[in-house]
Amino acid sequence: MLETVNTFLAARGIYCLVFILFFLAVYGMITCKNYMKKMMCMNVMQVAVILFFLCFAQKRGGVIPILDGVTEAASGYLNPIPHALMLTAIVVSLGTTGVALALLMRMTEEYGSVEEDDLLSGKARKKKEESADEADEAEAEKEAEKEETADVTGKDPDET
Amino acid sequence: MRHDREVLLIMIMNHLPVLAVVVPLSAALLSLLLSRINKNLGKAVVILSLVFAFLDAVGLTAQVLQAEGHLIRYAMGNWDAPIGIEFYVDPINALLACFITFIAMCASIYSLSFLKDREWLQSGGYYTLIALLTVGLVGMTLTGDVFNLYVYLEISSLSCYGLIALGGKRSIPAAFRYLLIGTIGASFYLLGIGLMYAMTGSLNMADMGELLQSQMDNPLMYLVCASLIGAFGIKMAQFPFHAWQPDAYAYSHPGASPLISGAMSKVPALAMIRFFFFIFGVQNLVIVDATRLIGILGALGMIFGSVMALNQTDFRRMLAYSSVAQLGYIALGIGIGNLYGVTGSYLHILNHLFMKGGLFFAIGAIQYRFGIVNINQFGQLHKKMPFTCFTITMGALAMVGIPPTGGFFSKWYLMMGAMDKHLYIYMAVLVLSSLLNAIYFLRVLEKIFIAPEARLADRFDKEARRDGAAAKKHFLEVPAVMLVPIVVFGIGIVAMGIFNSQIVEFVAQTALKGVF
Amino acid sequence: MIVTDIRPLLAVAFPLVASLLILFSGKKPNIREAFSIIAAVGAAICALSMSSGVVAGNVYEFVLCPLTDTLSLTLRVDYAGELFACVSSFLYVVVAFYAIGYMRGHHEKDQTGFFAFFAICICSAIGIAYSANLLTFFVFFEMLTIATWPLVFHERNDEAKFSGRKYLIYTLIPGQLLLVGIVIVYAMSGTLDFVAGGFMNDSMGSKLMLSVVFFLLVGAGAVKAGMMPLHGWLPSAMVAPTPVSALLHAVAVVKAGAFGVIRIIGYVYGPEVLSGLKVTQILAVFACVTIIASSLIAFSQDNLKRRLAYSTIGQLSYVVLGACMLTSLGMRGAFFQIVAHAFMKITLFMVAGAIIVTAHKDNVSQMNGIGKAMPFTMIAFAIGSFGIIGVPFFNGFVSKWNLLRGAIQGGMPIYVVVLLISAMLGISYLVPVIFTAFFPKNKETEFKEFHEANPFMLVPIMITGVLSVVMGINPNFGPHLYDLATLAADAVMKGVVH
Amino acid sequence: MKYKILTLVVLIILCGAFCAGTAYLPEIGDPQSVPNNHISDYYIEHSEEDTASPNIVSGTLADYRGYDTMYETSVMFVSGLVVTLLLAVNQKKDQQKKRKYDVTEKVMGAELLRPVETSKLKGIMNHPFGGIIIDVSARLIVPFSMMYAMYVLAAGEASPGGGFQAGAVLALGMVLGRLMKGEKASFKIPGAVAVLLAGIGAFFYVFTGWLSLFNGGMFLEYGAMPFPISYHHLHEAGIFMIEAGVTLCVMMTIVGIMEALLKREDFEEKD
Repeated sequence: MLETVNTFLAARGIYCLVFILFFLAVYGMITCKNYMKKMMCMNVMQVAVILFFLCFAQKRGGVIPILDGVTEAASGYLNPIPHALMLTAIVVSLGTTGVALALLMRMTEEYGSVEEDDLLSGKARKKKEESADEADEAEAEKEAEKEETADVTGKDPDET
Repeated sequence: MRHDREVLLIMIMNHLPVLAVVVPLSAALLSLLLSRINKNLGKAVVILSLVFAFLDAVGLTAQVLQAEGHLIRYAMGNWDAPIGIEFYVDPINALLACFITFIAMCASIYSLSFLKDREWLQSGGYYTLIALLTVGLVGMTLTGDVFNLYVYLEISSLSCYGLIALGGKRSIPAAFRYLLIGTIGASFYLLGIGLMYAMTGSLNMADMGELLQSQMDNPLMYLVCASLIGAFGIKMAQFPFHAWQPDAYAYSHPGASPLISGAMSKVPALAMIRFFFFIFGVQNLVIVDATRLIGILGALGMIFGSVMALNQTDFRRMLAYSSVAQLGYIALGIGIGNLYGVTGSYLHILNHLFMKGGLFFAIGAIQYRFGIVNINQFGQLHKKMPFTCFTITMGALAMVGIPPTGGFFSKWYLMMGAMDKHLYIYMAVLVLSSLLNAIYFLRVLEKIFIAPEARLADRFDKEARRDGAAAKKHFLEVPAVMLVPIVVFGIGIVAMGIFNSQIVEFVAQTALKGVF
Repeated sequence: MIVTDIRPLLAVAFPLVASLLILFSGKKPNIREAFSIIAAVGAAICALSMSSGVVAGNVYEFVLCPLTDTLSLTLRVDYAGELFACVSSFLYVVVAFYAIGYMRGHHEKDQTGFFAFFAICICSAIGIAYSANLLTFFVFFEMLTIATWPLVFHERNDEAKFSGRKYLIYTLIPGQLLLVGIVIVYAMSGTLDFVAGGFMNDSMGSKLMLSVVFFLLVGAGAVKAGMMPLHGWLPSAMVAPTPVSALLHAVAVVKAGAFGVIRIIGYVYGPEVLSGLKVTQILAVFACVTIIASSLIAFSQDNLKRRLAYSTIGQLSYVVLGACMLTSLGMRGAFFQIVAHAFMKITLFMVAGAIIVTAHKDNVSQMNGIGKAMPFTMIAFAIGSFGIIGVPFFNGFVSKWNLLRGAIQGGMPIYVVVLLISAMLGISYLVPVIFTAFFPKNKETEFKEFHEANPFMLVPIMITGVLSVVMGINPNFGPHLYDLATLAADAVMKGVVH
Repeated sequence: MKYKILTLVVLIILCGAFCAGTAYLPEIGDPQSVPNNHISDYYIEHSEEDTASPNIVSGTLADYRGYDTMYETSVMFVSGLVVTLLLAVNQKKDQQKKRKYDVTEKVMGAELLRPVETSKLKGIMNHPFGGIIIDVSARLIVPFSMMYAMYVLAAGEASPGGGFQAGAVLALGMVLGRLMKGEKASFKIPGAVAVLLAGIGAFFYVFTGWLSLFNGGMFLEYGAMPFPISYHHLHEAGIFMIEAGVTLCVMMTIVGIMEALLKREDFEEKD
């Protein structure tokens, strides 16, 4: 039994680690209340996806994919496609993180805090003169969020 | 001189697919520089590029309808299919590209009045984001490469976050929340691509389609379908993943909200149709379960969206929740999964683009002139803004599905599809959802036509007081730049109803014939 | 034989185009009134000019545009369609004049919107008459529902708002069920074109399925026709100005519902299939209940317009009853009842409008001795009432007589009894009005001097009054409506030997 | 609290499903796995003569899938633009303008205006930072790092390198200089102009694509560019041009974001 586990882990252990990391990050994004923490979990998630893609590029005994005239056979070099794709994914994650940070800065300026509870209630506090639907709009959001995380149908629960 | 013009024309004609995307992209990248040189030059170039993109898309649709096999493949960098990236143009996505570029063109003209008194960085930057959003959306429709679709998805999402965040104080948290959930969607899409790449080794949709047919019983397909449903569900703001949508649509920049609400949620729907029907093929068991799940989510979304929209007083939030319901129609069409069902959902993609675009143009104009969005203050609005109320009425009737407008005919095809597969529950849900729509949309008409006059701070009076004699006389209800898109979309809603049979016959049936 | 002709399209297009022009000419009332009259006259000419051709046997058809991939918006003028279109377009001319007098006399506001939606209603009514398949029928049916709504809430006060909302609830829900029915019928039979004698047959589905779909289809028509359980919206719609009640709630909207029921019974299901199912008996029971109950309620209503509303509910159930008898004479009576009732009821409503505008009186109790002040109006009211009751030499009698013969021909004595009882009840709620008007019990009435309604209103009332008498004597007067009714009934009933 | 556990349960189920699915994924490192031999063999064998770059990854990145990279650069540009739009543009514009001039004294009714000394106007981020040691060491590091960046750009195809890395290193040089010298940094670009230049860099990439279009080739087909040099050199030139565009875009975006952050810091300073 232990030996089968070993071979499984050797062959596909990294995949499981990547998925665990991915869903850990998604859990972090949903549950922690501070928007800055949510943003960090988002980064962890993006890194997890990038790692997942790179798992396909590995070849036992492969050389980095730069033609050095020594190894001739194609199977000698690592698979270049995932690396090329993940360069784009890294730049995209940089872009989204940059925009997220800018939004966070504006949020701290406008609302004074990045805690989700202050933000939602903050909206109500600052907008006392606004109509009452402000408060139940926050409830509607919470209840909508509860509702969708409630039904379990093989997909990721959404985050608010 | 005539010779070069001819050469140029030939060059344009046989590079239509790529020009539809590259011309707005180049205009976007240069718009900052041009608006630094002269404030209006940047805006003009972006609007001209969007006009060109629209004409290009129309030419592309005409070309693809005559092309043999109704298909045009354009290999980037002359590397053919599985090696390089290619555009895979068939009648369905060419026509959607036309509609997207049309609404983008109208939105760019419409937001001229919102950006009149801004200095060059803001107006140039705004127009760059509009152009890049259009590039992303048109690219996502036309591309034939799976990873290329991810990059277009990211470009359109990023510029969408920017456009929403420009919408003032309350749009910042909305944009942030949309950014987080959108990234979850994009990451799930990357997971889906990774799994598909692991199974087939190629990134080209057509090539991947053939390779997948033999591996349909591989349990990985369940994971692929789950992640794709998750990814496109989030981007479409379908029922369980819609929490970001009401704030994002409601508080986004009024000039860009028609484009965001009209086109942004439709393109992932078409991508979902492309994946589940064109690449995977609906006869495999796994896919039948997946489409049935989408159908169920769609049905729930229709009811949930309409119920939530009932108790909204902010007209934009009500429209946002009604978008969740209308997306439910599209998902229902995919869920039904036969020729009529998918025709209905495709037709509803086009109809909803017109309906929602028109309604958001109208509410943007009301916000511009009176600065109000609460429907209780809409009393006797038709006396002051007749054309805007005409579009709101047409949009409302189309949403409810009254025959002369387009909304009815997509509901007709959905019901035909449901009837062929004896899914009576879906027909009941369709009827219930149209009645719920009727309640809250006709209530808006009631508030406009019946409610007593509401005292509103009129922008024109403020200008008159401020400029005194210099204020120019307003004989139109809103500046002409805003009025033209509103009237065009009002008429477009009815035109969609009358010309829907041409759309269905030439576009949907020809392209979908091969699939079912 | 089929003749492609532009006139059906013109008849529908005239009011539609006029409504747009009216909307744009809001500032200049005279031009606006001119547009609505031109539209009315144009539509009437197109409709009436085709009646002789239709009686001679040829069918005018015009394919407007393809609606869905297989169905197209086709207008076809057959017997029944021509009958209903002639009635509604001719009466539109009459009411167009009347409305101008009423709206000016009553100093109504928002007249532009009123005339525009009035024209759209008539356009959809004529469209319903000329629709060649169920989908075109549904398109115009929904247009009619939505176009009538602004007319109902025209007063723009709370009561108007709630009656408008009530009207929408009553008509939209069955409208959607009608759509479901149409889809199921299209899936079962593969075609939606109206065929005299029906295109459905028993092999298309189980008995239960056919019955359920029948009620889905008939429901929408029954609501519009004011069948008893679903009649709630009609009396509360009386809050609308009288021209609306006159033309729409006596002729266009209500008749469209009854016409829809006849189309489904005669042209979709057909007598053979229906005689197999028990559905028409159930519908006939509802019709009889409606006839009796509405007359009783009408008796107790003091407000004249609400009394006439309940009488309309009763009279329209005659049409449904005639259709459900599934006999050629009964069907002929039903078709002619559409014509007869239209002329009579429009006279009564116009009279009520004239009394409201000139004498500012709504309730019957306030009207004693009004005959002295408004003799001509009250004489027209008397003519209309006698017609409704079914006194010979009035057009009401012609249709009731055919209904009675149809009931006997179909071997259903119960219907004969119901028809006679309803005639008696008719007397009970109409004749007292005439007596209070001409022979007031207490002499000192406030109406001393002669104070007639202004000619714009009086002339239309006289025209329809005289016509209902003339039609009583010679039902084929003008566009041979009686021949159309007989031909339509025989076409529907050709299969069934009775 | 309740729905926290619920999300945990849902995610654990999903994670279990995905981990179970890994059993069907190809073994890591196995050369015969499907992704390793469907297309990647073509790339490895033909990269040399097709794209004239021994580094297969940058060959795929710049040539085979050059279209993706074009959009990647635009994503870079968009994020820089959005950050600048959000942070650098401050609605409270007018109050800043008023303070440009201090009224010193009234002479015969006309106020003598003396321009406010700019550094007082700006926040602390604009004063020179750190002592002499940092100043001197920076003077040593910056030039060499910039030189190295140019090398990375030029030799992108042969060795692991390319536009993105070169742009980042170049930007570091400028950022270091800017932070060090504050206002008086020699190479100081205002935020808006930096984003503008990033746009131009990204456009340069698209422009190389346009070139082959006019010469009868497909979009981004380096072989069809109108320069009179051999196919091999054409590809090299093409890759170098797009790498240069990418470098400019990346450098300017990073500088733009930095300027936006500094400017934002000024607004907070005075509010």
